[in-house]
Amino acid sequence: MLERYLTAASTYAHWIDYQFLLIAVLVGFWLIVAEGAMFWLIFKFRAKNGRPTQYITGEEKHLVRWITIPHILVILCDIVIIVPAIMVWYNIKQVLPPPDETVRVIGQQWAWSFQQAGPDGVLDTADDIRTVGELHVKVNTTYHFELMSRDVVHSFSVPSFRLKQDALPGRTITGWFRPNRVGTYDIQCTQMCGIGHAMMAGRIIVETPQNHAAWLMRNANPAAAGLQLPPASAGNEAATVAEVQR
Amino acid sequence: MSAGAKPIANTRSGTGIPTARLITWWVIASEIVIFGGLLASYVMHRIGHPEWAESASHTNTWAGAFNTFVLLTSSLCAVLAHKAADAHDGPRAARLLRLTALGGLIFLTVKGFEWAADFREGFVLSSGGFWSFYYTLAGLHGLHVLAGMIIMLIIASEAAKNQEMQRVECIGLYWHFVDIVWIFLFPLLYIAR
Amino acid sequence: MTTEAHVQHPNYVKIWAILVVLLVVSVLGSMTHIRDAVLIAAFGVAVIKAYLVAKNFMHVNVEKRWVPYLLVVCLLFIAILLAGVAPDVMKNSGENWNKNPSSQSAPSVAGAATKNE
Amino acid sequence: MSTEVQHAEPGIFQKYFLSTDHKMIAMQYLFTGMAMALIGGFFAYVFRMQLGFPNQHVPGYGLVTPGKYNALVTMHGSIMIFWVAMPVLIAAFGNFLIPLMVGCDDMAFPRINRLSYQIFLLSALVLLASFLVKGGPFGGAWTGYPPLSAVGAYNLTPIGATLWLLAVALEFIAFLLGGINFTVTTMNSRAPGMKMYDIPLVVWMIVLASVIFMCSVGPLIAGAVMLLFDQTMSTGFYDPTRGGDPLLWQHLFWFFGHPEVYVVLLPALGIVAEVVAVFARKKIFGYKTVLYTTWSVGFLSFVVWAHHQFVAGIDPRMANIFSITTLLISVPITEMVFLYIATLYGGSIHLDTPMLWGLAFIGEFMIGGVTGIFLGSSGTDIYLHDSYFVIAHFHYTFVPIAIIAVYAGLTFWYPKMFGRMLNETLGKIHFWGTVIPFNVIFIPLFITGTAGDQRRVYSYAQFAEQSRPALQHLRTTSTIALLFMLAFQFVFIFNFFWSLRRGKRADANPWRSSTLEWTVPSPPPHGNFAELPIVYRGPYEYGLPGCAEDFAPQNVPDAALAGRSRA
Repeated sequence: MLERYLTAASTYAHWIDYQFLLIAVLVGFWLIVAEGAMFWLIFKFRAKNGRPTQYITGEEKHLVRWITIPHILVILCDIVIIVPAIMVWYNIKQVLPPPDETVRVIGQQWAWSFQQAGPDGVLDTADDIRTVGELHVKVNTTYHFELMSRDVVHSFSVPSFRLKQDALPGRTITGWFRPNRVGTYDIQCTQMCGIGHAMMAGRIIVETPQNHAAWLMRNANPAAAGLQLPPASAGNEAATVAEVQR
Repeated sequence: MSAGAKPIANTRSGTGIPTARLITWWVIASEIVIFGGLLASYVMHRIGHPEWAESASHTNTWAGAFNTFVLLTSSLCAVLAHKAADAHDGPRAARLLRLTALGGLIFLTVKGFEWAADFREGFVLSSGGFWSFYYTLAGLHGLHVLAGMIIMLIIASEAAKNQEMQRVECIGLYWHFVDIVWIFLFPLLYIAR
Repeated sequence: MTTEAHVQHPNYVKIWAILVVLLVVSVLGSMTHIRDAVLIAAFGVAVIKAYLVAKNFMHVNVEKRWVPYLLVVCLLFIAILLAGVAPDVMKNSGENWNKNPSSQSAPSVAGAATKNE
Repeated sequence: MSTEVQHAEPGIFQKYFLSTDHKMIAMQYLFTGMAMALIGGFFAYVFRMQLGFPNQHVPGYGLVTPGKYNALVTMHGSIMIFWVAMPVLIAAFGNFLIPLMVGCDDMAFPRINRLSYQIFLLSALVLLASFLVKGGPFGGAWTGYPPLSAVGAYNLTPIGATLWLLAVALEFIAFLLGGINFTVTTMNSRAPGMKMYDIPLVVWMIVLASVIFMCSVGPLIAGAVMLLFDQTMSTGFYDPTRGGDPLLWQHLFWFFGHPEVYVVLLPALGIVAEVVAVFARKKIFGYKTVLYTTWSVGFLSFVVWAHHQFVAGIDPRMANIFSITTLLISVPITEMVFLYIATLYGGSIHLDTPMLWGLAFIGEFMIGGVTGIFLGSSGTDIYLHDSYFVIAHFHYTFVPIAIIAVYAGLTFWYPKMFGRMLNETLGKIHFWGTVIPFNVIFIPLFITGTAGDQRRVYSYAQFAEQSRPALQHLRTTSTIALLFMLAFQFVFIFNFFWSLRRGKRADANPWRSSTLEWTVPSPPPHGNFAELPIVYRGPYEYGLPGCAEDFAPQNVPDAALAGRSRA
C-alpha cells in the first residue's frame, strides 16, 4: 500500500510495505466495527420520550460477552501484527547480510557527507572518495553504512529505501541497504538539528555497474593527491538514467 | 478563608492517616523518584566509565564519613523530637528539633570546607564527568538539607507553643528520608573507587 | 489538635548506636582496598542502615500497609528505568553500534559543508 | 455542621489573585490555559500558513524563516502540552470538581494549592519572556534533545533554551504541588459514606493522572538539572566527547514523556465518562472494569517509553521488548473504549452540546488510538518515525484530549461554574465547525506522512520526492481547514463571554445529574456545601427501578428515593 505513495527502491522496502498493509487491513476493520457500533447505538437508543432507560450495571454476563469476545479477537489481531513486525525489525536492524561494499555516512550541521572506498575497494585508504550531499551506489549491491554525527543528533533517512537511522554524536551505528532500482532518490534528515534542518537534503544516485565504474574513474584522485570534491554533476547523468530506465 | 482557619477537608482522615503525614509520604515518594533518576544516571555512567574511579579517589572519605555520622545523630534527635511531641511536651520537642537543625548546619559547613578543598585542588563542576555528578548529587542533597532545616525551625517555633504538634513527626519523616539518601550517596561518592 | 500516639517508641539510642557501628564497618571496609569486599561492605551496610532508619525512625512497620508498597513501587519504577536505559548508556558497544572513544570524534571531511548544486 | 466562616469581605486583589478557594484557583488555571491556547493556536496558524503557502508573507506575522519556523514549532508543542492541556484538564477541572464531587468544602491544603498556581503563572511568564530575549525562543523541538539543546552554538538560541528549560521545570514543580493536593484531598477528605467505588470516574482519573505524573516526572527533573548545568556551567552530562551520552536525556525525557500523554488522557476520559453517563441517562457499563483498566494503563505506561526511540540509536534488541509492551498497553485502552461505547446500550441519548463533544471524543480518539498501532510495531516505525504520519497520529489523540474533551467538560459544567446556561445553537455551530475541519486538517497529513514528508521542516523545496504537486495540494487543503477551525473557535469565545451575563439563568441541577456538585447552588458559594453531604450510593445511578425520577442523587437516602417528586 505504501508504494502507491512512494516508490520502493530497496530490497526490504516491500517488507515494510506489506507490514503496513497488514496493519492497515486489521486495524481498519476494527475501526469500522467500533465506529459503526457507536453510531448504531446512538441512533437506536436516541431519546424517545416515554421510553425509560435500562438499569445496566455492566456485570450482566450476556452483555459483557458482547465486549469480551471482540476484545479477545482484537488481542489476537495484535499478536498477528506483532510477530511480523518483530521479524521485519530483526531482519533490517539486527541481522546485517554480508556487505559487498561499505560506506561511511557523516551527518553534521546541515549537510550529509559520505566516504566511499576508491577504486582499490578498501575504505580508509588514500584513494577514498569523499562527497558531500551526493552518494553514488551500484544497483543490486548490499551496502553497509557506518553512520556518525559530528555535532548534534541527525537522522539518515532515505524514504524510497524505507531506511531511517538516527546519527548520534559519539557513536558509530552500522546498518545496511540494497538498492534494487536505478534512479535518484532523496536523502532527508528527520531529526531536528537546528536552523538548517530543512536544508540538509542529499541525493542518493543508484547507477548501473558500468555507470558507477565510470563515475569511480572520474572521481578517483591519484593516490597521493589530497581530497577532491566531485565535479559538477556530470552532464550525461540524466542521459544514463533515461537509457537504463527499462 | 482567612489564612488561619483550616478547611474541614484538612481535618478529615478517610485513610486513617492524618493529612499532614499523608502529604509527607507523597512528598517522599516524589523525592525518591527524583533522587532515584539522578542516582541511576550516575551509577550507569560510573559502570560505563571505569576511568572515573581515578578522579573519584580524590574525594575526602573522612569528611564524608563524619558527615554521615552527623546526619545519623541529627536523625536520632529528630525521632526523639517526635517522641517528645507524642508526649505533648512541646518545648522539649522544639529544643530537639533545633538540635537536629544544628546537625544539618554542621553537615553543610563540613561540606563547605570539603568543597573548598576540592576547588583548591582544581576539581570544579565542569572538570570531568565524575565531578559533574559529584557536585550535582551532593548539591541537590545539600539543598534538600537546607530546605529541611528552614522548615524545621518554623515548625519548632510553633511546637514550642504546643501548636501543630503533628508536624513534628512529618518534618522528622522528611529528615530521615534525606538521611537515607545520604546513606546511599556516601558509598557511591566516597567509597566506590 | 494533638496526635494520638500511633507508635510505640523503641529504644532509639540503641538503634542509633547500631547505625554508627555499621558506619564504622563500612569505612573500615573501604580501607581494605579489596575491590569487591569494599563494594559489598559499603552497599550492603547502606541497605541495612536504610532499612533500620525506615523501620525504626520512620515507623514504616506500623504505618498503613499501602505506604511501604507505594515507596517500593517508586523504587520499582527507577529499577525499570535502569533496566531500559542501561544497555545504551552503561555499555560502550552493542548490536551494530559502538561508542567512538570519546577522544576521537567523527572524521573531518575536507572543505566546509559546501552544498553541491 | 454548617461551614459559615466569618471573615471580612475580601478586596478585589484578595478575592481574585490571592484567593485560596479551590473554585477561584480553578478559574485562574482555566483562563491562563485558554490564554496560552490562543498563543499556541496562533503559532499553529503561522507555521501551517508557511507550509500551506510556502515562503509567502503570513498576515499577522510576516515571513517565516527556518529559525523562526523551528521556534514556532517548538513553542507550539511545549505550550499546547504543558501550558494548555495539563492546566485546563488536570488543574482547572481538578481544582473545581474534586472538592465538590468528593463532598468537602475545599482542598486539603488551600495555600499549597494557591502556591501551585502562582508557580505555574511564573512558569508561563518565564516561557513568554523567552520570546523577547536575544536569539528568540528555543528552537530545538519540544523534546529538547541535547547536544542541540545543550550547546548554544548549535541551537543559536542559548538564552531561549535555558528559559524554556526553567519554564518547564517550574511547571513540573507547580504540578507536583497541585497533584499532591488532589491526591490527599481525594484520599482523606471524602464525604462520609463515600467508599472507594462511589468516587466519580473524573475524580478517580484526575487523581490517577496526578499520581502517574508524580512518579514519572522525577527522573526528568534530574535530567533537567543536568541539562541546565550543561547549558550554563559547561558540564558534559550529554556531551559524548566528555563522557556524557545524549541518549540519557532521550530516555529520561520519554520515561516521563509517555506517562505524560496518559496523564493528559485520563482526565479527558473521566470528563467523557461523566458526560456520556449523564446524557445517555445510563450507569457506566462496568464501573469497576473501567477503574481496573485505568490502573493497568497507568502502570503499563511506565514500560513503553522507548517506542519513541526505535530508530534513535538505542540497542536494536531493546526495540522488540518495547514494541511488545506498546501492543500490550493497547489492550486495556481498547477495553475502556469498548466499555464507553457499551454505556450507550439501553440508554436514552440526549444529543445536547456536551454529549456531542463526548461522542466526538470517542469517535476521534479511536482513530488516534488505531493509528498508534502503525507506530508501535517496530517494523513500520522505521519508515514512519518522525514523519507527518506521527504528527497526524498524535493530533488525533491530543486534539480530542485537549480540545474536544475540554469543550465537553466546559459546556457540561459551565452552568455550575458561572450560574448561566450556554446558548445551545451557538454550541452546535461551534461543535460542527470544529470537528469537521479538524478531520480535514489531519486526514491529508496522514497521506503526506505515508508519502515521506518529514516533520519540523519549514519547506520541502530541497526534497524532490516531497515537492510533488499532489502533496503540496494536500498541505494547502490542511492549512485552509485549519483556518476554518480557528475561525469557529471565536463562536465559542463569544458564546462563553456573552452567556456570562446574558445566558439563561441555570438552577442547581440543569442536566438532572446525580453527582454531588449538582446538589449545591450554581455558582457554588464559598465553602460549597451548606450541609456537608453524606453519600449513600455510587455516582451513576440512572434509570434506577422504583425511583420517581430517572436519576438518584448520591446524597439522598434510599428511603427518600421513592417519594422524590420531580424537583
